[in-house]
Amino acid sequence: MPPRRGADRPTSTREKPQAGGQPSTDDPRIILDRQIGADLFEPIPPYPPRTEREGEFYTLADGEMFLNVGPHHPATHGVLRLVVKLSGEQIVDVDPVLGYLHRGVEKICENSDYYHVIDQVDPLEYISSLFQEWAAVLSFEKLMDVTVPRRAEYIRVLSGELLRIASHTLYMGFLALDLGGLTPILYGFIERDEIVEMLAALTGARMLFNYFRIGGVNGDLNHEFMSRLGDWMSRAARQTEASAGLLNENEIFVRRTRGVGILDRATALRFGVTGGNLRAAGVPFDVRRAHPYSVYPELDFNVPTRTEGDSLARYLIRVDEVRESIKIIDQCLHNMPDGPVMARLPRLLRPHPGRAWGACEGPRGMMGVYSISDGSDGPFRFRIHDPSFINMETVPTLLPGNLLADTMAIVASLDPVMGGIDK
Amino acid sequence: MDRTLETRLEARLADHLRGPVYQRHDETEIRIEAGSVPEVLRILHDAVDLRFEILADLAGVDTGEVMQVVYHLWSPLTSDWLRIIADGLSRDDPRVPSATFLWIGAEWLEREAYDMFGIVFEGNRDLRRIFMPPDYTSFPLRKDFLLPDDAARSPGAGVRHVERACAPAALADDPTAGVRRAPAS
Amino acid sequence: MSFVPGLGIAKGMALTLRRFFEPKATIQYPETAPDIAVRFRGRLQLLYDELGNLKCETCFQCAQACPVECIDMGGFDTMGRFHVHWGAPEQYAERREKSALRRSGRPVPDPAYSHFDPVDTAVVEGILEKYDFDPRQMLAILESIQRTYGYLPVAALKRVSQVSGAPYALIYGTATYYSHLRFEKPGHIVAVCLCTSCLVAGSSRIAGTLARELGTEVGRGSAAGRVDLKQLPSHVPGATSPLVTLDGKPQPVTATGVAAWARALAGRSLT
Amino acid sequence: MSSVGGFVRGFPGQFWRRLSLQERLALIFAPLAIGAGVVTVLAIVLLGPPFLDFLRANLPLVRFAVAATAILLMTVPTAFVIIYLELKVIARMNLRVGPNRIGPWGSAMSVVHGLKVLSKEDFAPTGADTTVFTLAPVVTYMASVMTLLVIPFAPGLIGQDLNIGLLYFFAVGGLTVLGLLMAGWSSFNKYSLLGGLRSAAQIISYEIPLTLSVVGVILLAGTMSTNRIVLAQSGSLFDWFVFKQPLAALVFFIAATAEANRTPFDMTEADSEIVAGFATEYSGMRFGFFFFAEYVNVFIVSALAATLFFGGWTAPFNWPLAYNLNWFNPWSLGFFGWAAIVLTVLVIGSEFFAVIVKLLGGREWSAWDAMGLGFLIDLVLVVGVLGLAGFIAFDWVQGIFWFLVKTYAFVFTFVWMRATLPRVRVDQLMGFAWKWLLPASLLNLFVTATAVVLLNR
Repeated sequence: MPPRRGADRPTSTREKPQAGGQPSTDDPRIILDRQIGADLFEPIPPYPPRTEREGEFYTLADGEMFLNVGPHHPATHGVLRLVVKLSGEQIVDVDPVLGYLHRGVEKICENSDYYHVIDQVDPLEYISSLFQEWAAVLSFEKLMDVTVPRRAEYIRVLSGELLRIASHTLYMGFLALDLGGLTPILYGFIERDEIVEMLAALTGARMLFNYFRIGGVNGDLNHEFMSRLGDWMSRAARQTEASAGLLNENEIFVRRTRGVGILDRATALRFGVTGGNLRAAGVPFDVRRAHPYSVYPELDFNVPTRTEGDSLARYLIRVDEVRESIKIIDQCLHNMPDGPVMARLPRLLRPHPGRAWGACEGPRGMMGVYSISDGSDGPFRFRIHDPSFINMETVPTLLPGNLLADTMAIVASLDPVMGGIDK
Repeated sequence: MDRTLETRLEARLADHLRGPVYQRHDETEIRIEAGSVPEVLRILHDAVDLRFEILADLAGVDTGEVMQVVYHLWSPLTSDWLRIIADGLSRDDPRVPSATFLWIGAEWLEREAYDMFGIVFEGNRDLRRIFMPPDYTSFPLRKDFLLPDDAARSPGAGVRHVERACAPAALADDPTAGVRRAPAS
Repeated sequence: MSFVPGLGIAKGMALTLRRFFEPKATIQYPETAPDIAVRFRGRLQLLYDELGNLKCETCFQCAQACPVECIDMGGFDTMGRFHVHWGAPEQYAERREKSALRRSGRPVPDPAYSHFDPVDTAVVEGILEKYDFDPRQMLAILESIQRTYGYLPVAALKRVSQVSGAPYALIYGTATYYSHLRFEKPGHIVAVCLCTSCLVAGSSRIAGTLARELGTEVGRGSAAGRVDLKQLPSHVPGATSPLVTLDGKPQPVTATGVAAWARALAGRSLT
Repeated sequence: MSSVGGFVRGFPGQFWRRLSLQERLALIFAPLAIGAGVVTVLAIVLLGPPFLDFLRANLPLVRFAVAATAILLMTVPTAFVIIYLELKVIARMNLRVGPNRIGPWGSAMSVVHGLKVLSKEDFAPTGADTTVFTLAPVVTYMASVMTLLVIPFAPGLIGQDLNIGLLYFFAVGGLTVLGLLMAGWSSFNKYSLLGGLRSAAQIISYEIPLTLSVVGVILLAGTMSTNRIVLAQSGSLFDWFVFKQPLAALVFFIAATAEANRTPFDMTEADSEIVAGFATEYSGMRFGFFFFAEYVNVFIVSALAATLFFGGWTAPFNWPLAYNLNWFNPWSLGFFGWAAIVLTVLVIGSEFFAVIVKLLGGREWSAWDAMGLGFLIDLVLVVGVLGLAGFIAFDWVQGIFWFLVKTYAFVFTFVWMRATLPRVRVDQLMGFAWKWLLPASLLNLFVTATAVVLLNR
């Protein structure tokens, strides 16, 4: 057990005012009653600070107050809890508290075999499940030296880009919702629902598709999917433009997001932020191009980048990416090769001991999986790198100096998904 | 697979490498001592012919015998992922220099590794549990992690955050401290 | 953001006003059923054939594929035998014993062999050793196991599954596919002598009747696996033809009475 | 309890325990009812005539009391209508269907909302200042209802025609913020506190451009009485002040949006920032009061906008045909005559339409359904005919019609904005008020004053 830091710091702000005369008790309920009116409504943890950072955060200067945003707040995505230190409506400091959704997926995956891992990782970023599967499958295929049929790769790209569009439309909606606009979220959900129904026709599930397999995909394209896809593609571009047009030029929206929560290039790189948030800061890092992993080298699309790095840039990057994804889907449909969709694999997968890192570009950034095999039928170590985790890490840097009203605007513009952050 | 990367790495990090540079698929892997992590990362980040700018991942690993810390880096100059394995940490008191001096983003990744493996990253300014409750006494992703016993041992079993008024430091000594008892009537 | 102030807002208002009159996306569920994709696997159910029989063949594939191992099933397989698949804990214990031990040092409970007739599974290890734990040679493995025990003890199959790592469903499927593999100890051994004198006395017809009545062939176990029909290697000296032995004892069976005798035998052995 | 127990244990208890519940209730309440009845009769007999004299003596008071009661009662259905409108319109703009289960086209939805709010548990959080906490919604609600007193619904149909009507309006309307502030302060919650303070800052800074934008109208009309302002705009469409004071109308509309805490200025209950603002800790009917007050505010603001800039109850054009029903004395028929007429019209009409429905609908219409629908159609038709007649005959019916049309056009605009626009940030809100609205209203005031002076000379 490593020694805990700062355990010996004085607990200055944490003295419970004991009502005079009453015997001291360790019954939490009685303690609770005595705290009422004192600091029960302060989110100060009832133990000495574990680190210097925690200590200085939980000590109030005069004129400052704590505000618990979440875990049950109308605008937190999932169960995120932000302890915000305010002076007036100005944010002084933020301490995100994670772990309300921690399921220990990595441990579960280490105790199941390679087939089962694929749908154990599905609920991580439940908005875009295919990408976790993709990362896991990539790393497993590297472990087992499996080559995937081209048709399977194309189907993966097709479904993946569809899901990327679904995720981005939802992102726009949620951003608008956190800025107080009621309508875009519903347009986003309507569009997402079309895509999700489509994918249900392909994969058999609406949300947690357990579709990718080691060495291919589970099931070929079918007529229902293709007809729905064609029907959607005929109006996808127009629909997206319309939904985006509700916000793109809206003065209020632009004023709310322009110049707010600026994540500049250097900081983004030092944080290791990936995905749209990094591209909004001007770094053209997109795993699909920077480190091609599927048939992406054969496809023609460009990586939109912006230089402002504020919430508006992050939003507009998503809008551009939707357009690019529509282009990619079009190309996939046009040069979709024939052939099998699964490589021939033994029934029992037992790769040789080794290590492999597979990474793919999810809607929120680089989704990576590092798996170690010890020659048994399941991964010995299964490490999931989730982009939302790093995006959330930038929040304590972005928020201070802004107003409380900007909290959710900035957090939403970073597009976190707590299911992925808390693993 | 990028052969030139191998030569470049050997040229730059000759005296830090433990064992040869290992390459497979599009991954290049080097093993180093835990102590030499800062220099190696600094060189990889700054050297003009390496420029590994993006920290893709930082993972702790418990092989059963030793602990490892695994860094994945990306550079615009090569088509390979670079994997750095800081090997040979003792399982009793695993300690590694922190990578936060290069990548602030490593802070939470290291917090997670500490939370899951108990690896102490020296120099991380905010090394506390990130997923598990603050009074949690053991490290879930270790291979000797025993779930049922642990649940029994954890003083926070079923007790809410507000209701507990004792420091994790105290818990380490007396695991039963802070367990909710019947109200003294 | 347009340069004319308020233009963007006006555009947005125009859009919403247009949407005000557009057809709505809501699906009024109970009135209009949503069109659910054909491949949609949101609902798990057991299928029945047109005669109302359960189509499930107890192949355990579903229990094997279930990621959270929540399926705990039992049922009659194609050969009319009842089998039970023990649920998640045994799954972990049996299939993952070694790996679980290696991974977490968790004390793994004893494999649930108490469910079966206790057999010494050390032999199984030897056999697997011989086939170097390769699930692809499952048929040969199973045959040698049956040669050892005279049948396939389920305990042995579980052992095979756990040691070789092959899913139990795979082993079980192989074992049920080949009709010369059986899961039960043979109850009685009926032997027919086919020597010349017995043939003259019509033992071939007797053998045919026995096979028909017992639902098997000469040299096979019966369907229920309880009676084995064999050919006597040689005529027992001093026995009358046609010679039929039950567990080695000659039986007074004639070509006419054999059918009744066999039925009686089947009935008796069924009890 | 002890006394009752003693009573039950005593001798009468024997007799009491033999009774059933209804009998006990009857035994308790029958005497009370009888007593109350006797007292009432006595009161009427003894005090009736002098009371009537008293009423006759000061009619204005009576008229005021009646008007106040009517307005107070009017607010609830108004709120219901606007809530339903909001639900339905926003839903349709979101490509949803909206409430469609309860009542025809879900029109009973808001009523059910009200009942739900009524039936909910109503608690105060630990540490709240209960008195203030309870008073706050009442203050808000009363403040917004009192402003209705000076809204002219139709010629002669106004709560009280004060000659300082507008001044009264803004003075009383300003009280709303007091309630919000009380709520934010008393409910021991940081979100509520932020919401209350925000509302205070917002309403104080928007009162000024609001009032200044109205001053132009006052100058033109030469009076502060809302009724006379409406009269000053009577005539045709182009006498409306919106054409003489376009800038003032714009400023007024924006400021009024903020005054009513409507999107995009709904800082006070910005749900994505401060959970529900001042109403975070409220539940049950206390929350219901706030909820109603918000929608009553929407109605009031729309009504005032219609009154000041869109000619209130005056028709946009001169209504050509008009005949008076003065020859018709409703009392001449007497009660039974009226009853006979109503019955014949309703019964015969319903039967007639029921037959038609049955004939057209065929099998699937049972007799009862057909009669029900027939009755509905007949009712609608009768009401329509009467309304049309009244519209043509009585100018106050006309007035109400035009007034409601204009007001609800504004209400629709508010709802429409809520369905479209995101929320502005609080500092941008303030900046907008002080940097843009205030100078604009001052400019407007200056120009108007100059014009009035020049023209009058």
